[in-house]
Amino acid sequence: MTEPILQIENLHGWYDESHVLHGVTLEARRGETVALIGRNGAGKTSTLRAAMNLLGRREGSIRVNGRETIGMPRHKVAYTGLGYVPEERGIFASLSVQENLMLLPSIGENGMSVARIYEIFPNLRERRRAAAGTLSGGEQQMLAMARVLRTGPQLLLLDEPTEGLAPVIVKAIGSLLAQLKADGMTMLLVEQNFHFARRLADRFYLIENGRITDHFDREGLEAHADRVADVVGV
Amino acid sequence: MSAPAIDTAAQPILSARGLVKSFGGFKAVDGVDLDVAPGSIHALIGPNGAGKSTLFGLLTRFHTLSAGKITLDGHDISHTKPAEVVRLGMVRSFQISAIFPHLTALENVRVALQRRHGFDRQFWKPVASLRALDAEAMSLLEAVGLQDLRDHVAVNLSYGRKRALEIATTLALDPKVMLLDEPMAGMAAADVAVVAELILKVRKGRTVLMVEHNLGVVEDLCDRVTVLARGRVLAEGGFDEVRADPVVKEAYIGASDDD
Amino acid sequence: MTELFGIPMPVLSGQILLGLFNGAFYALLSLGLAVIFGLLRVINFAHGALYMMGAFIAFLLGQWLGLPFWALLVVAPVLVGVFAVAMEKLLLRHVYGLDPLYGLLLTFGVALVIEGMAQYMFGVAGKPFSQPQALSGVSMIGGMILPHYRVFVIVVALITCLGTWALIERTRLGAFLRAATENRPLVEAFGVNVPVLLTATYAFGALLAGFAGVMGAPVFQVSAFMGSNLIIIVFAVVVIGGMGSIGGAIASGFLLGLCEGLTKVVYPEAANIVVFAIMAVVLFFRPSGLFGKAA
Amino acid sequence: QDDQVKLLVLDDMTGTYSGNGGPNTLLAVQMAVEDFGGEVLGQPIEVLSADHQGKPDIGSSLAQRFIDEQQIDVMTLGGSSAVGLAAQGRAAEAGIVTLVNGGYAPNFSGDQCAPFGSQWAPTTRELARGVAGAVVNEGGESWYMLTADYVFGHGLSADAAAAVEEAGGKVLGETVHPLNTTDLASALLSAQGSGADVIGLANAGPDLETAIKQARDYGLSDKLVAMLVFTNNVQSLGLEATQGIRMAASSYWDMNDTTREWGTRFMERNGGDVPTMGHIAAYASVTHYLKAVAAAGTDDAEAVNAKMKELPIDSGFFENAKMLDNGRVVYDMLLVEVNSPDESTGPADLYEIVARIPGEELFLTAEESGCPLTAKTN
Amino acid sequence: MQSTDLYIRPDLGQGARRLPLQALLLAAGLVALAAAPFLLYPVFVMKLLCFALFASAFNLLLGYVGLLSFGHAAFFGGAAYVTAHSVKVWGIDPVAGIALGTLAAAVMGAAMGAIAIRRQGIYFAMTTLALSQMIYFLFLRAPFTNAEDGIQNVPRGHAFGLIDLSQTLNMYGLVVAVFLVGMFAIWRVINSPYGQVLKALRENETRAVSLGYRADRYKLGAFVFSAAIAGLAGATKALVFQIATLTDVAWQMSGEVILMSLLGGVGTLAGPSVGAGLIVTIQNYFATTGFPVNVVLGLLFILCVLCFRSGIVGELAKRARR
Ligand SMILES: Nc1ncnc2c1ncn2[C@@H]1O[C@H](COP(=O)(O)OP(=O)(O)OP(=O)(O)O)[C@@H](O)[C@H]1O
Ligand SMILES: Nc1ncnc2c1ncn2[C@@H]1O[C@H](COP(=O)(O)OP(=O)(O)OP(=O)(O)O)[C@@H](O)[C@H]1O
Ligand SMILES: CC(C)C[C@H](N)C(=O)O
Ligand SMILES: [Mg+2]
Ligand SMILES: [Mg+2]
Repeated sequence: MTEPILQIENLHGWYDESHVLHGVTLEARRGETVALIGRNGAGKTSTLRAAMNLLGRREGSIRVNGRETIGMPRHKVAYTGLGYVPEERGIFASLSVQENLMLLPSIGENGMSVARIYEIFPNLRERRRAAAGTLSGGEQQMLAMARVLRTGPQLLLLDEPTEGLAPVIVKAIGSLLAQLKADGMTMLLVEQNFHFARRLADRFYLIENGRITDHFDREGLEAHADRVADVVGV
Repeated sequence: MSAPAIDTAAQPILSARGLVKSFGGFKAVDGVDLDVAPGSIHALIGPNGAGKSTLFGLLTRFHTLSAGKITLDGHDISHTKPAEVVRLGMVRSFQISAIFPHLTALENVRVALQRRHGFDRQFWKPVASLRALDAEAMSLLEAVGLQDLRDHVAVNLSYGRKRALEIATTLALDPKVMLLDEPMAGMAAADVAVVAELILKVRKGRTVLMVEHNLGVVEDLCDRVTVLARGRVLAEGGFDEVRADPVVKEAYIGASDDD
Repeated sequence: MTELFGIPMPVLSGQILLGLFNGAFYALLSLGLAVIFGLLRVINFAHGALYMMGAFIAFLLGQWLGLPFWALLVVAPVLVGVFAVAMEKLLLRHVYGLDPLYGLLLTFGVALVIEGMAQYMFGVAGKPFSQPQALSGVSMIGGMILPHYRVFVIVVALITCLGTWALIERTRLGAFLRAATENRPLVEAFGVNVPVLLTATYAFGALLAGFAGVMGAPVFQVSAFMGSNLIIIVFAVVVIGGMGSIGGAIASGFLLGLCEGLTKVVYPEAANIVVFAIMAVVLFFRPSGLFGKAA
Repeated sequence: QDDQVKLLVLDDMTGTYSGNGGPNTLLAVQMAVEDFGGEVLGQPIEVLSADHQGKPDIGSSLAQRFIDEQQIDVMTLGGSSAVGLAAQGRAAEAGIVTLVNGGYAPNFSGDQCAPFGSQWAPTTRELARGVAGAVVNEGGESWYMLTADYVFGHGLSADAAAAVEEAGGKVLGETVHPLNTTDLASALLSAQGSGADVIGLANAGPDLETAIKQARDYGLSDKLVAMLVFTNNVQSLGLEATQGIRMAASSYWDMNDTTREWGTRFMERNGGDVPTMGHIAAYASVTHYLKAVAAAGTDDAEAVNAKMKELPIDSGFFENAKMLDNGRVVYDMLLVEVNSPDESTGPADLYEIVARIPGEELFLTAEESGCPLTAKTN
Repeated sequence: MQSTDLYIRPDLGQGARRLPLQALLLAAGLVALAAAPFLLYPVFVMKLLCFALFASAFNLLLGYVGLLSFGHAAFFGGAAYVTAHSVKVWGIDPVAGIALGTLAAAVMGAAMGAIAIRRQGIYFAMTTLALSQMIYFLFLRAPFTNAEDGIQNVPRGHAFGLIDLSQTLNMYGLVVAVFLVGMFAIWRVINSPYGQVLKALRENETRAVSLGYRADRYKLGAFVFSAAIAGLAGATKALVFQIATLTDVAWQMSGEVILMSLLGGVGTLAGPSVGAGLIVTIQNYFATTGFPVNVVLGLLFILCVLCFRSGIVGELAKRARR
């Protein structure tokens, strides 16, 4: 079995005073897609933010490609091979779409070409001179995806990538991620849209109140159907 | 659940004619006509960038019109101020949840109530006089399932809960017309159901215009659907009608498959 | 000879030149403010003090080491920059991410200290600082007096401003700055070494101020409060230009210098007020400033 | 009046005019006390000092405070007249002796004179007359004024205008500028535009220095006429920039042996700052006050003040000096010219004394002064 | 703004528990006020009270509306001028003079506010700074203020034509009365429904507007009120010191009042007064040393911003809460 590319062990996290992650432990192996599902406020976003060292305070261990990133300066973390698509897009409003795309430093060689990106997201080409802030919610989401793909990450951290997207785009992104997966990209996927997640993910972690309460793979899905149901309601 | 019959013939409570909004050269909304029947739940769907939010912005006067005319309940509001529009009974929620970060959940809702009940400019009374509003505020919080978080500072609520709180606040104004921009975005399916319930519960005596990408929700809730694309109205009608429309399929829903 | 507002043409054009000259300082300083504010979200109240510092360092180095003006024009600003680096690392650093008003207050405090110390050590009497020989001349053009030094300042300031503008609006580095301006942690998380960026930016802004200080020294006295009076006007300039915009800072800098100059001709009593009056009017009709994107 | 003399030096220690008064005034006063033997009426003389920073409000409240809390007997006043007048007001109420060394507005011994006040500094009137008339006679007939916007500036400008017209010249225009202006170039341009022969500087301290520097940038130096330049201004501007300036002064350290002896000690102790006429006046006035106390045998203001008027002022710092009933100290004024660098024999050799103007010709009499206490009663 | 605003969040539901404590402090304060003139230099205490009120007025705006005004000197000094002039030149009753000054400040506040209110945060700060600087120059040039000299030797006169204010104790009584009235007004406004709306506006203006609030009107109201109280303080000071000068309208004064609030604790009721007390004392001390007091004030500024942002009272309140 392939070595884990991301190992989170007993991770605790705080927003100034409030303690929101209470010992999260999960791992993602090279080439697999792992879904992190849970209710609102369960700690999904916080977990990803912690992985990017964007959380106020962290304890425990986060290893990427075997390198400990806790205590690593924030601007170094990405170079361990992480590509982050934040919740609520986090695109740079005042920069043009083009600038947003070109902004992030490359962190790996297998980055996607701009041409290819515009191929996948025609809207973006159309509005590439526009200030990204003026993009529609969906367009912004696409941009957020596109720009990390350009940097050539080994591991994608996706926080609700389909949120607020039209079905047609959701499908587009679905197949895009499938494609990436086929190309061997590793992904940690936070999703509310379980239908979407189930198609891509090899393994599932259930998170509740900042703890991983359950963990199973595709086959396990049926068995855990009820647990899933009461977490994300299906 | 089947919606009560709406008589679309009745004079629309909200109606727009030839709305245009251009940003620089780019026409985000390009000649949209829209009629919303009183008491109906009206869905506005369409691909991303179709102009839905912008249209909302126009209707609530947050954007200035490039061209066109809007009438709300008989009044021409093409040029009235946002605050005025609200006072005329049309309230919007935002796509990115809009709350008062450092007020508690309760206070968030109460602020809305204050204006409605004229508790907004008494600088001589003690703040305690606002207790009068707590009961109503609590019932609104319960409605969105936040009753246990009444004293939590809003900023610490997770994204999903922030949205729920925002809806509660919007409801507090007891608006005639509610404009909801993707109220379910970022909500776990469980919560989606709750909010859907909620919307059905509060629809009585109200008109709802909502942007929603979750077709399931649209199907369950909405009496009428307008499909927007590239700033124009692509199709309009009942859900099934619209869903069947090949143009809409192509532009929005995409090749249908399982589930 | 020709007249306008009953002022002989050469005098009038002389006044216009003066307006541009003052405008050059407004532009340089408001530019520095804009750059710093852009990234650090700090209104650098110490800007006037740094300007004064540039002048004083130049003055002292001139006294002690007898360095020529041209050397001072380089060395003094750099030293101010170095000071700024220390200031950023020791003080400003700690207010990032807080309400931007803290930055204003912190730098206000720093300004008080710097100017207070300067006053304590050198008194308030202006210190003489002579012009570079090469530029001390005057030429007459159609009866209009053109002091070479002032023309030189206008030109140099213009070049500096345009250079900076290009750097920020047209380069990738600039894109980093603007992005970090919006969401610093995120840019950092994407692998950009923001802390260094911040320090560099502040130092650069300060350097501009110091540079302006040295250029101002030969004309205005070198004195403890030479900056504190200037800075408020510059604030107004920045507000008029629109905080966000680099170009705005530059353009309105020169523009307002001009307006002020003309007022001095037409109605001198109003000269100190005109900039603020303009600001009031602008704010009333365009709250986000002439060149500012609506906030 | 406990017969223990407490003296307050209330001056502009850090503000605009700290250069011509300020710390060096304190030094001058201390020297006066030391030279007097450090004690009078058998008790040590206590010297206090306070900085009014050139702000009337601070000055007046400091004066009040020292009167209430320290029971001072006398205060020396320097720096902006605006402050001096406010403080003298307080002193007058409390019956405290004031020695005005650095206030040049006529009001001190004029409409706002105090019962126990004495003004040792010349007023704008003498300063203006000392120069303006002469300049006009040398052909500088049409004038343009650069005026600092406050009592002193306006006073000086008005007095100069009067003198100019008396001598047959005329004033073509005036630009009024706020105190502490860094840019006077445009004012100078307007002056030049007016076509006047002479640009009269009705300002002092920093403003004066700015004007002189910037006039040079525009090649207008030779049009300037300054009426109040202090030695510290000359030192900071340098002889190169100031050579040839003529002005009236009440005294100069290189005037006679007494002043030379004292001036040398003074400069030894402050590292070479040439004393201004304000510093000299501070030394002379305090000395005179102490003599009066000794002679009166009490520090009671009334008695001392009487003695001050009675005793001759022969310290040698002013020539033919005497004190009028309105507190005005009258003496012969010097007309001095700033040395050129090669005329100057040393860093402290700033002026050449070119003429002496008898006091009677220049100063107003107590009756003319408009001082309510001495106004003509018939 | 983030969770790092310049004010302390009201702690929920604990108000009740802290009430007795507050009542105690209040009582102590009143006793101190009564005793002060006999223990300290009365003029000093009066100055202190004027600045305490001034700082509190400023703090109302910063701490509870989230608007940092860098131009409050305009109101403080403006009112001082008006009062001084009307009492000295027109010879009206001192109390009427104070009222007139306060009114003038309110009017200036309305004018200045109408412009400044249109911007927020940092922009607002700079706008007010610039506008107040304009007012400064206006006063500098206005004939009745006689520039550098200021309006000197203002007679204190008789309050209501009866009470002779040249008697220090009477004057003191008047100042205390003014102080208490002002403080109460502020306290009431803060803890009112209106105050609650102001909080909401500070938190998220767009949302407030979308709820039907005409944001600018509420903010302007607060601004004018704050200006008026600042004026009240300035007007009273002019009588105490019998002089009104440029110092009171200069922007450094605006800076000082900010420091006072910051030092004592922004967004706390007592904080500004404590801060004012400290600053005034420091100034009082340095006035007689050669050292520029600004250096000290500057260091204090830096210290406050870096080390104890919630100010003295703020920190104590935190401790008490723990
Ligand atoms: N900025 C913040 N400050 C303090 N607490 C926060 C902050 N953001 C989130 N929290 C808290 O941390 C917990 C986890 O939040 P998180 O955003 O990780 O949940 P989530 O699983 O992403 O929810 P959602 O699906 O709604 O995005 C929640 O209880 C939330 O209240
Ligand atoms: N302020 C603006 N300036 C310029 N263009 C804008 C602005 N706001 C929106 N647009 C453009 O108008 C189009 C419609 O935007 P809008 O937000 O209305 O789309 P939408 O229908 O809400 O999409 P989504 O469902 O993704 O939210 C988009 O292409 C967007 O780029
Ligand atoms: C101190 C001197 C410059 C004169 C001072 N300005 C005054 O008003 O008297
Ligand atoms: Mg989340
Ligand atoms: Mg939208």
